[in-house]
Order: sequence, then C-alpha cells, then structure tokens
Amino acid sequence: MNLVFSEADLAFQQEVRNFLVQRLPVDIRDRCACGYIVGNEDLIRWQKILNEQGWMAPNWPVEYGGTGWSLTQKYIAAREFASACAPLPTFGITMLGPVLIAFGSDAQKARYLPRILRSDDVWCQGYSEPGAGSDLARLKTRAVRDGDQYIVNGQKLWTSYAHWADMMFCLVRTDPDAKAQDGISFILIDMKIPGIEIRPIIGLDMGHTLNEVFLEDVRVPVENLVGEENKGWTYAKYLLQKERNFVARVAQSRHLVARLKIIAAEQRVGDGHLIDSADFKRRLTSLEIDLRALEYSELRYLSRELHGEKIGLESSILKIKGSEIQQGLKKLLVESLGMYSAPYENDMMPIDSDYLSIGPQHMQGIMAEHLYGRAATIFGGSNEIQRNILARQLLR
Amino acid sequence: MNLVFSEADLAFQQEVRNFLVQRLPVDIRDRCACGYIVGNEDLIRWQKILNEQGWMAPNWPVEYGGTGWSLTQKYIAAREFASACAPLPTFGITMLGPVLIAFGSDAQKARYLPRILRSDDVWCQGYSEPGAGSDLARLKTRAVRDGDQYIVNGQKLWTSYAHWADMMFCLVRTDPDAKAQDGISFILIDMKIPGIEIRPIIGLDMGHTLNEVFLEDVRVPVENLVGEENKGWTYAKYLLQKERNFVARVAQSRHLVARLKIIAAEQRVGDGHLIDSADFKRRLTSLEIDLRALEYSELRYLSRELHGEKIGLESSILKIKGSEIQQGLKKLLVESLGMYSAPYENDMMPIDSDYLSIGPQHMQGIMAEHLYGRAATIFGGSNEIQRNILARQLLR
Amino acid sequence: MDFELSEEQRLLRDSIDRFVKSEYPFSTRQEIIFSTLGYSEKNWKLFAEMGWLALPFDAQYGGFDGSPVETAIVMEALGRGLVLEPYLSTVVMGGGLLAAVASHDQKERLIPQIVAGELTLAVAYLEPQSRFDPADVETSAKSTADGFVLSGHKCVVYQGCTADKIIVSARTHGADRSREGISLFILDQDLQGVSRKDYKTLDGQWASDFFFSDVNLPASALLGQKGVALEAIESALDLVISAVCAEAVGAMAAANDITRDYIRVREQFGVPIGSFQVLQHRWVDMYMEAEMAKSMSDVLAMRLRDRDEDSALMVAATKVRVGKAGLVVGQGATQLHGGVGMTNEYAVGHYYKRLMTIDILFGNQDYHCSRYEQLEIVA
Amino acid sequence: MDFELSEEQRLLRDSIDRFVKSEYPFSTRQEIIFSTLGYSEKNWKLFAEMGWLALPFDAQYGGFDGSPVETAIVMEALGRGLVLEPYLSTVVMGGGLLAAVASHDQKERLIPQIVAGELTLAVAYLEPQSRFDPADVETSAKSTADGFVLSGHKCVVYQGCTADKIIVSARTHGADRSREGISLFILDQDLQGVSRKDYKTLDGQWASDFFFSDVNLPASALLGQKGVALEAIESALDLVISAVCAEAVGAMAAANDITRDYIRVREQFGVPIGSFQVLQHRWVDMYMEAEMAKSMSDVLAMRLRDRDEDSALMVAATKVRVGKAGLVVGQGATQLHGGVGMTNEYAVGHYYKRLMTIDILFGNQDYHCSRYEQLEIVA
Repeated sequence: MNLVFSEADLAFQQEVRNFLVQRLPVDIRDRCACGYIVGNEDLIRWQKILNEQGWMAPNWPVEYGGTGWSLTQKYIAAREFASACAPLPTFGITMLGPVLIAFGSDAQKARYLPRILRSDDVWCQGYSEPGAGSDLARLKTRAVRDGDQYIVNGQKLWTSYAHWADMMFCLVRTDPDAKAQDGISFILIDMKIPGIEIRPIIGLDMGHTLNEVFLEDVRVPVENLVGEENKGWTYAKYLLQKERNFVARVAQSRHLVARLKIIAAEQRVGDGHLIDSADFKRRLTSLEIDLRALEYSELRYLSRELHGEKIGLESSILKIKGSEIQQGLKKLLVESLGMYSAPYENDMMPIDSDYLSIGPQHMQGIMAEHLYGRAATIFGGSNEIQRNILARQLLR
Repeated sequence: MNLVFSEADLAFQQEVRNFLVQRLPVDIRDRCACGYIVGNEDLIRWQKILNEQGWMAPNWPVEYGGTGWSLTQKYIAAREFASACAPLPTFGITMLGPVLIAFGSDAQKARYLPRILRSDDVWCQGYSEPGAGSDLARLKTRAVRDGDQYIVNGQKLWTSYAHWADMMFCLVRTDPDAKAQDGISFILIDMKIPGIEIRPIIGLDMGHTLNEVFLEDVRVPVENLVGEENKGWTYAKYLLQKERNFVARVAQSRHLVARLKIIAAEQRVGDGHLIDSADFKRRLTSLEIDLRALEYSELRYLSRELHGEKIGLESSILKIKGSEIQQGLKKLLVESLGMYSAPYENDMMPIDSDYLSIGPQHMQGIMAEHLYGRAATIFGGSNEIQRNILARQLLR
Repeated sequence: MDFELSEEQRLLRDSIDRFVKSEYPFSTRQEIIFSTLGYSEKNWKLFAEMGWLALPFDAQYGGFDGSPVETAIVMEALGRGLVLEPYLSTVVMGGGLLAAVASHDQKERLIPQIVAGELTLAVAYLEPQSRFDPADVETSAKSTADGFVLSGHKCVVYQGCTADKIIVSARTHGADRSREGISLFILDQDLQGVSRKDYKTLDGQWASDFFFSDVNLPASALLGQKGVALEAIESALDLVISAVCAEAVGAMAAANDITRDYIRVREQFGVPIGSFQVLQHRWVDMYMEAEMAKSMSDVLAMRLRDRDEDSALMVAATKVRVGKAGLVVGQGATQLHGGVGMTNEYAVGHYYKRLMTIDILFGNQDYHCSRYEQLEIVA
Repeated sequence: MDFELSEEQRLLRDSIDRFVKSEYPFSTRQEIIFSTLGYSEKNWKLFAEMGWLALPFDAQYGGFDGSPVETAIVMEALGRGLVLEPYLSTVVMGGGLLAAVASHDQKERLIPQIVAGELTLAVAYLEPQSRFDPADVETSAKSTADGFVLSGHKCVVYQGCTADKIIVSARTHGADRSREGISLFILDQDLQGVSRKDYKTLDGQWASDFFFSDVNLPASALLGQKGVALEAIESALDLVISAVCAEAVGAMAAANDITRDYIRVREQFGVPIGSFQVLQHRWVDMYMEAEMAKSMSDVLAMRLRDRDEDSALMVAATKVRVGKAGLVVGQGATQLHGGVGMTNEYAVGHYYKRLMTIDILFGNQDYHCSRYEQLEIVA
C-alpha cells in the first residue's frame, strides 16, 4: 500500500499544471470558476488550444489522436484540469469518439474523429424522449429505411446544447416489433438537414442548455448508421459506462469549499463573521471530511483499475456520494450569501447590463449553480436509479 | 381557532396533577424517569392506587369502569401522566378491554373486565410469530376444536411480559384452508395451563421484556373464544387502531430534553461545559423545535377528532415523527455522557451490587433506554410499514 | 382548544381559493411574472374590492380588525397559487409598520389608501452588512432645521421599484447595531438623491437596492416618534414571519398535490413511478413535513393574536421549522418530477424557488435558531 | 499510488481471517464474553505463536517492525469477528506507549513479554472531568526521595481488571490541562492504595475505574522522562485511532454481509424483504458508508506510516467519518433485521454495540470535528 505517485507521474502533473497556467484563457477560467456555462465560441477557442497541445482526447487510443496517457496520468490530468477550472470535454470527445472507435466503420472514423479533434463539429446526444428518460428502452423515435436513406420521425427531449450542435448522435427505433431494448439503432444526424426543429427548454436557473428536438421526415443517409442495425442498445450501454468516468467531481467540490471559506470570512454576522459561526463551520467541516472520503475512494478504485479489475459499481457510488456532497456545498454557498442569494441574474428579463454588480462580487453564479446543480441527482441516471443498480448487483 | 383549554379542562388538569403528586410512589416515578422498566409488583402497586381513584381505564365506557372523560380530558390526563413519569397502562387496559367490550360475550365481560381493573390478571399479547411479524396474516399457530375445547399448537414470538402474565389474548388459526386473513380466531389462554413454555429473549439492552411462548397441545375451553370463530382478524385490526393512541410521546420527549439540559450543563468540556458547545446546542435546538411541531400536530389532530373527524393517518404521522425525535434525543443523551456511556449496567453479569455508582449519577439508564428505544422504529409497526400505510392511503 | 376555522374564516379562505383557481392558473401566472410590474393591477383592485386589503387594519381607519389568524388564512390561500401581488410588502409589512408606529394623522391619511388599493409600499430595513439583523442600521438620518438628511444603502427591498412609497429605517442617533436611535421614514421614489438598482429575484419578483445620497426629507416623513422604531420593526417582522410561513404552508400543500398527481400518471419501466416504494416514502416524508409546518404556522398565528408570552420563541421556531419543511418539500417535489422539475416551464420548480426564498427572507434557519437559543437563555 | 496489499500483507490478513472463521463463530464468542476474563487465554497464546503480538515492535525487542498499515490489516480482520482478545489495549495502545516513551532498558524488559503473550496492559489516561482530552490530567504524582506518590481517579479503563500491568498518566507538575508536566507510570495491580471498580461495557468487555490513594511508586515505575509524556500519548492515540477505525471497517463489512444474507431470505408478505426498494436502498447506503470508511482507514494508516504532514488532520477526519459510517451501518443493520436485530441472541446487535462504542472511544465525532477545525486554523 502506497499513496505516493511516481516521480514520472509527479513530473507529468507539473507539466499539466504549467500548460494550464500558461494556456487556459483567464476569461474562460473565470466563467467556469463562478459556475457559469461557457459559451460555444469560448469552448471552441479553448478546444483549439487543447488540440494544438495534442491533449484533446485523452480517452482515445493514440492512433486516433489520443494522448497515450496511463490510467494514473488520465486521473492526474482530469484532476488538474478541474482544479484549474478548465471547461469539461464535450460529447464528441467523451461519448461519440469511443463508440465510433469501437463500433464505427473506417469511413466514419476517418471522417468524424479528426473533425471532432479540430472542433469542426459540435455534437449533441439524442437519447432521452418524452416517456423515455431513465428508461431508454421505451424510446419511440422511428427510423424507416427508404432506399439508401432512413426517414426519421420523432421527438428528443433534454438534448443538451442541441442549439449549438452541428451533429447529433441519436438512438432511433428501426424495428418496431422487437422487444424493448432490441430494434434500436445508433445513427448520426446532421443538424442542418431539413425537418429538424429545436425548441429551447429554459431551466429552473433560467438558463438555456436543454432543448427539445423535433424530427419530421428527416432523411439520414444509411452510411450514418453506426455498427449494425438494431444493435444500438449495446453501443449506448457502452457509452453510459464511459459517461460515468470522473463522476466524483472532487476537484470541483474542493473549489466550492475554497469559495465558501472566502465568502464566510467576508460575510459579517453581528460582531464577527460567518466563518466564526460554530454551526456553519461544523456543517462545512462535515462536508470537507466527506469530501476526503470521496477523494480517497476515487483513488482506491483507481488502484483497483490499475490492478486490472473492472470498475462498475464504484462509479455509481462515486456519483451518488459526489453529487450529494456538491449539493450540500452549494446549499451552504447559498446560505452564506444571506439576503443576497435572492437577487437572481436572469438573461430573459429586461435588466440593467451591469445588474450583476449588485451585492458582493463573490455572489456571482452561486444561485444559478445551486439550481443547475439540483439536476446533479437527476441527470445521467438519477441517484434513485444508481441505488437500484447497486442493489441489483450487490443484493442479487 | 383557539389554543386555550376551557376553565373546566384546566381545573381537571390541576386535579390530575394533584393526584399524581400525592399518589404516584416516588420509587416508581424515579425508575420511569431514568427509563428503567418498572417491575410487575411495582406496576400492580401503582395500578391498585389508580383503580382506587377510579382512573384505571380512561379508554373504557363508564358502564364497565371507565372514567367518562371527554377526548380533551383524556389527552390532558395522558399528558400529565407522562409528564409525571407514571408507568404506561398495560395491555389488559389498552388492548384487551376494548376488544372484549366491543366483541366479547356478557360472561367474558363480567368475568375479565373487573379482574383487569383490580389487577387480578396481568395480560400479554400473543400476536407475532416467527415468520409473521409485521405481516400477521401469515401466522401458523393452530387451534383445533375437540369437543368443548380447542387444542392449540404453535409458537408466539416477541411476547412482551409473558413471564409476568396470568393470561394471554392470542391469535390462532382455526381454519387452515381459509385465505391469509380469514380463518383466524381470537382466544383467551390461561398461562397456567399445561403445555405452555416461556423462553426469555434477552434484548440488546440485556434486559428481559420479550419472550418466546411455545404452545403444545394446550387445551382452551371454547368459551374463551372471543366473538365469532374465524373473525379474529377483524378484532385484531380494531386493536391495532387502539394501540396507536398517544404514539407521539411528547411528554416523554420533553422529559428527555430537560434531562439533556441538566447533563449538558454539568459535563465539563475544556474550559466550559457541554451546553456551551454551539454544535451540541444547535442539534438540541433543532430537536426541540421538531418537538414543538409534533406537539402542535397532536393538538391539531385532537381538534379534528373533537370535530367528529376520524383519525387514522394522523396516528402514523405522529408515530413516525415521534419515534424519530425520541431517537434523536436519546442519541444526544448518549453523546452527552462522553466515555461514561460505555459502562453498561447488565443484570446478567456477576458485578458489584453498587455498580451503578460509577460515573455521574445522571448517567443511569441512558444507554439502556437508547438501546431499548432503537426498537421504537420497529415494534408496533415499523416506520417503514407506517410509511407504506401512509403511501397507500394518500397516493392511491 | 380548537384549530378549526370559524364560519367567517372559512368564507374568507374559500373566496381566495376561488380567486386562485380562476385567476391564477400557472400559464396566467407566467404572463403576470413577465409583465412590467410583475403583478396584476387588475387583481390588486379586486383584492381591494374583496376587502382583503382592509383585513388587518383598525376599523377606525377603514379596516376590518382582523388578527394574525386571518392574515395567515389569506396568505396560506395565496401561497397555494404562488400569487405575486404585493400583499406581504404592502399590507402585512408596510401596513404593519404604519399600524405600529405612525401617528394618528399619518394612519388616517395612509391606511385608507392601502385599503382602497391606491397605495403600495415597500420596506427597506436591511443593509449589505446587516445580514438579517434589523438593528444593524448604518443608514443615517441627520436632523436639520426643517427635517432630516438621509444617507445610506438599503439592500434587497422586495417590490422596491413597483411600490408607491418606501418605508426606510435609518439611524437618528446611537452606535452601529445599538437598539436605540432607529427611526422610520416614509418617502416617495422621486426625491432628489434617491437612486435605485432594480433586479428580479430568485422567485421571479422585483427587488431593488436603494442608494440615498443626502436626501432631504421633510419632518413629516418621520413615522411616529424619533429613535424608538426598533421594537415596532421587530413586532412587524413577527407578523410578517407568521404571514410568510402561512404562505409557505399553502405552497407546500400545492407542491405536494402537484407531485402526487404527477407520480400517479408518469410512467417509467412500464409502471407509474408512484408505484416505486422509495418514491412513495419520499413523498410521504414531504407530506409529513408539510403537516408539521402547518401545525407550527397555525399555532404561531394564534400565539401572536393572543399576545402569548411564548410568541417570540414561537416566531423563531416556526421560521426554522417551516423553512426546513419548505426545502424538503421543494427539493423532493423537483426530484420526484425528474427532468421536468428542473425546467422553468413547469409549475413545480416555481414552488421550489419560492419556498427556497421564503427560507431566506426575514432570517434563515441559522439566524432564527440562534435567536431561539438566545431567547431560551433569557427565558 | 497503490491500495493493494503486498503478498506478505495478504498472507497476514488471510491467517487472521482463518482464525476468525474457525475460532470465532458467534456462539463461541458468546461463551468467551461470559467467561471470567472476557477473552480466551488460549487464543492469546495462539496470537503470540502466530507472531501477531510482535507485529508493530522493533526487531531489536523481538518485534517484526510492522507499520500502522500492518496493524490496520490485523485490526480490520479482527473486527470482522468482533474478536475480544485485548490486542488494542495491550499491543497497540500499551505497546505503542512503551515504544514511544520507555527507556531502552524498560523496552528490553517489557516488550518481549508482550510479544510472548505473557504481559497484558491497560492504559488509564482519562478522568471523569476530562471527557476526551488527554491533557486534562488531575491525577498527581508527587516526587519523593525514592520515587513518586500517586493520587487520583482514572475512568473507563478498558481491560483495567484483566491486564497484568496498568500504564497511568499523571501530572508531575503544571496546572490542570497544561500540556507540560504529564508523565507516564507503569504499575502492578496489587500495590497498596490502588482500588478499582470493575464493570462490563456496552460492547461486552471489561473496564474499570481506578482510584489511587497515596500509592507509593518506585522511581523505576516512571516510563521514560518526567513531565514530557503528552506528545507520546497523543501519537499513541493516533495509532490507536487508526487501529480502531480499521476494526470498525471490518465490523461494518461483516454487519453488511450478515444483513444482506438476512434480507435475502427473510420473508414478509410472501416475498423476501430484500425485494422492497426502501430496504434495498437503505442497505446500499450502509454499503456506501462502509466503502467511505474503508478508504479513510486505508489512507490514514498509510499517512501515519509515511509520517505525512497531513496525518493529524487525517486522524481527526477518519475518526469522524468512520464513527458516522459505523452508526449508519449499525443502526441500519439492526433496523433491517426487525425484531431479531433487537435481541442479544443474534450477532448483528453486537456489531451495532461495538460500532457505537468505537464511535465514542478515543473521542467522539463532536470532539474530533472540533480538533479538525482547530488543526485547520493552525495549518
């Protein structure tokens, strides 16, 4: 048993740190640090820097443009990126890439992977539908073969960043008679094809990241089918696995703790400051200790992976505990602001452009992040579903 | 809306208080106050005092020896009894009496009710069995008719105070072919009949209140059948209803709060005392506030009853919230003792007779009560079952 | 001992329930929220006609002599519909302050205007450094020959930009956070030296920060007596807390109903999600929290009406208990709705946001727990 | 970075697992608990033969130079069986103190006896007023011509009545609660002026309160140097906390396994109770808590071995996190067992009682949270 990283890994860590200090644009970092969403153009600006460095796709094999990092290096890099408040990698890198690499045709790989690396295409994920949220087997969007095209009809829901996307990877039903999980195919849709309509869904945080996507007689060339017809479920499950990486969000939570301490030291309460409140401090301490346990669990599971064990359940545990800690911290952040948690930035209202200058500078983004963060226990498999998964595997 | 009790009710309250101050034996009160179980002889001594006063069975109709108190007076009396740390009424009064009055024959009423009032018979309840805990419909103890007798064979579990009991009211299966709830009868068994064996179950608290009762060819006269054969389930349900009265245990929790404050003011921590610890105090405050909400809910539901509404769900709510508050308070009590929560009185060990004089006087009984209190969320319908009941009725 | 409503009280509640049902479906509320005022003047006139604006005031000023119990009945019913009209700031808080400190002449002039629906108020009593403490007043009002000069910064004044007049607490003497020397002034929006920054709040209402820069006030702007307003502010806050807790109780009941209806019909894995035991128990927990909150709110209103000696403790305890219950209900309601609960287009999230706001307004759980502890030591 | 055991460590763990499996079924443990000593001397001899008693000690005194990591491996495996033999008090705590403060001669004399299974120890470091603070020492040891006179009251000394020798902290100079002036003494039970009150503890072990009334101690009773023992006590406590947390991790794993097996077979309403979603999720929560505790315990042992600067914070954090997890697991395990969990005749309740005790021993969550906060300010 040994907690220390090797000299080589520590040198790597320093290299990542240096890169981030030198190349991560300050404006993008500051938006991330506040918990604001980074706009599409800013994201692409950053991705081009990343790609220049060759670090766009650490999770891809080297032959397709991956970094060739070891498991440990991937862990270290992800931690450093998060600590530096860099934007998270997007769907093309994290989700589509691995599926194409595993199941795509040579032509698909040759066409799409480089475009992802160069940020030529922004991808969105077309999975959820009304009536098929946590339960994807019930999806209804139909794709009917017509010559060398599929004609797609249906509706996708909760489609993050569809309004920025050039392309969508999408689950569609190709065999309506097959049972639940069978009969689903994985296809790639150009978002500029006629018949696609995107309607924004405004979140509780008044922000726009989610969309409904309506597909009406959308003609998709058959070469955009990934792998075999009716095998889409297999590929999607493979993806869901990938999605669960780095779910603990330890570095992000550390950042929230640091922010909380700054705010609590500034907020006056009577003669002292909020940080002097024993009750507030105790609740923060309790979360800090929980965060330690989470971080060490992540390391312990990484060690298992390094020893060749398959990781499955562990991701669910990290996701549940990680999201609960984040919500706890965000709740404390809101509480720390006192009355200044009530004013709420809101891009749909006719407000002064310098509106955000109300209240202390550090309040920026906190409530938005809190509201957005409530979704952390819902999206990507609600915590209830995660507990079901754990129960099924551990209690069977 | 009005929170004040009438002049008459306040006078009644004073009367009850005076009686308790004058007549409740101090040694019995002190045992109750510590959370210790009151022995059978002490219990009978107190019940004889109560019966002399005519207050043995407030929940019975006047013609059978009840007090004739109004709903409000019953509430006030129960509160005062609990505040004064009087023992709780026993099964004969709370459970068997109402069933005999509702469903028993004239002969049964004439025979058993006066004996209960005079404490001639101590009753225990023979419901649970191995495999039939929360789910009584699965009980297996058989009673086979043989002339003017039933021959009873089977096993009862968790039978509180069977070792003190003269009689047991008991659910037995009289029709083995009937479905689940049907085919069960309610019979009265003399505990001195041959064929009955009682084995103690020692609790986590090392105390002996629970038992297994084995019945082997026990011959019970048919006149001990209550009501109709195979209708026992109906009577048992009626009883379960009665059992839920005064489940909030507000006065007992108030007593725990008072005890906690005394201990926390005495326990030194560094330069100060435990009560100066902001964190400890905050957790206590939070429970005190929860207790207020519970008390006012009890009053609000009483007001509903006074207006002729039927109370059902409300008992489940009071039981769940009441037991959670009690457990919270008992946990704080244990914590308040520091290291002196580890020594544990234990009547099965060869220990000094003055063993209890270890540690501060106020530690007496706390851990026992904590351990015993863990059962509060299990017995009488676990809190999980109570939530199921609420869900079934509110979400149907 | 009786928690039931009288016949009159029931009629009052029913009339507001009817108003909410017909005038406040969620779609209408969404329109109102995006209107310039953020509430409906037509509705406000209706409130006046129905006599709801007159409820708590003395009969001699055109009121109906209602007690905190009647205010709680109104607020609970309004809470069910997340009603946006400024009843709390104008009638309960502004009106409560006038009733507590204003001179007979001032009352005679102002209260009938409120009752008629012609005067809306906002109360500016907090400052950036004060957190929730009404005694922490740094805004100053210095006496001049013919009045006062007001300077300072008041923060997060609900309805600050829509109200006809503002009531402002300012220090006329005494050290920062001293309980002595706080006075109340009533002023118009358009005085020289008053500037304002307006913004929407979490719960979709308007609020403002006010900046007073050597604002000349006439002597008549002083409400009641000089330097002794703190107790009046505190007792007005007691009434406001009772009212806002009742509003939360109404909002919780509605959120629980909406959630119950949703989980009964929404299917996943081929069955209604309300058939999953974990979701059932979570809803039951929300329901029980709402029950506890309702009991606290009812008792607080009665205690305040009866001026019971337990009132002060009860105000703090109720704000804590209701705040906690509101978060359990609001979070649970959004969680049980899944993705839908996270959108602005569906009612349940708005209940959550209002319940979250109420937990903060007039002192959060931490603040009132501390108050409870201090009051207990004194008692 | 590596959490896996080395080959040697795995063999160590497996050997103890085998011992627990063969020698510690619940029925045997019940017999041991009701025996006079409360543990088995036969087992203790076996521990010595297996070399487990030698693990943490220096090779020069007959030890195996094991680190806190090896101690954690032993304790976790013992925890699974709720093993009663006094490994914690004799080897980890008593032995740890000897290793930290005793002179070379004292070590040479005493440690081989421990290793051989011929000497058991108990440590008396707390007093009725001290709660969990090892610096709060009122017991005094005054210098005399040829030694010391010891007076005072030590409380809740685990194994106090079964140990061959007692190690006692006493104040040789300095004011109450001063960090200076605390010394350690080792003494036999039968000295004049030593009296003892023995009792069983919550978790079924023996403990004692000691009363010292002008007990004459020879100079040789002093362990190491006079007046400077506090830091040694604190670092021994760090090791003890690591060990007891590892024990708790083992106990949690066993309690979760027992509970899983129970809810799979126990039926209610015609189905295994493990098919109810609420019970499933509760068990999953217990499992996750045990996972968090395991990670903390592993890291703490490594930090202590590496003498990492984060160790002090980590000790406090681990005691808090493991304590909390232990209660969640213990309470959940008894609750999921229903009535059976509330009886003394079934194993699960004993896990709960030991986990509850561990949460208290060497400082409860409140104490270590405060310590964590103080250490963070200093850091």
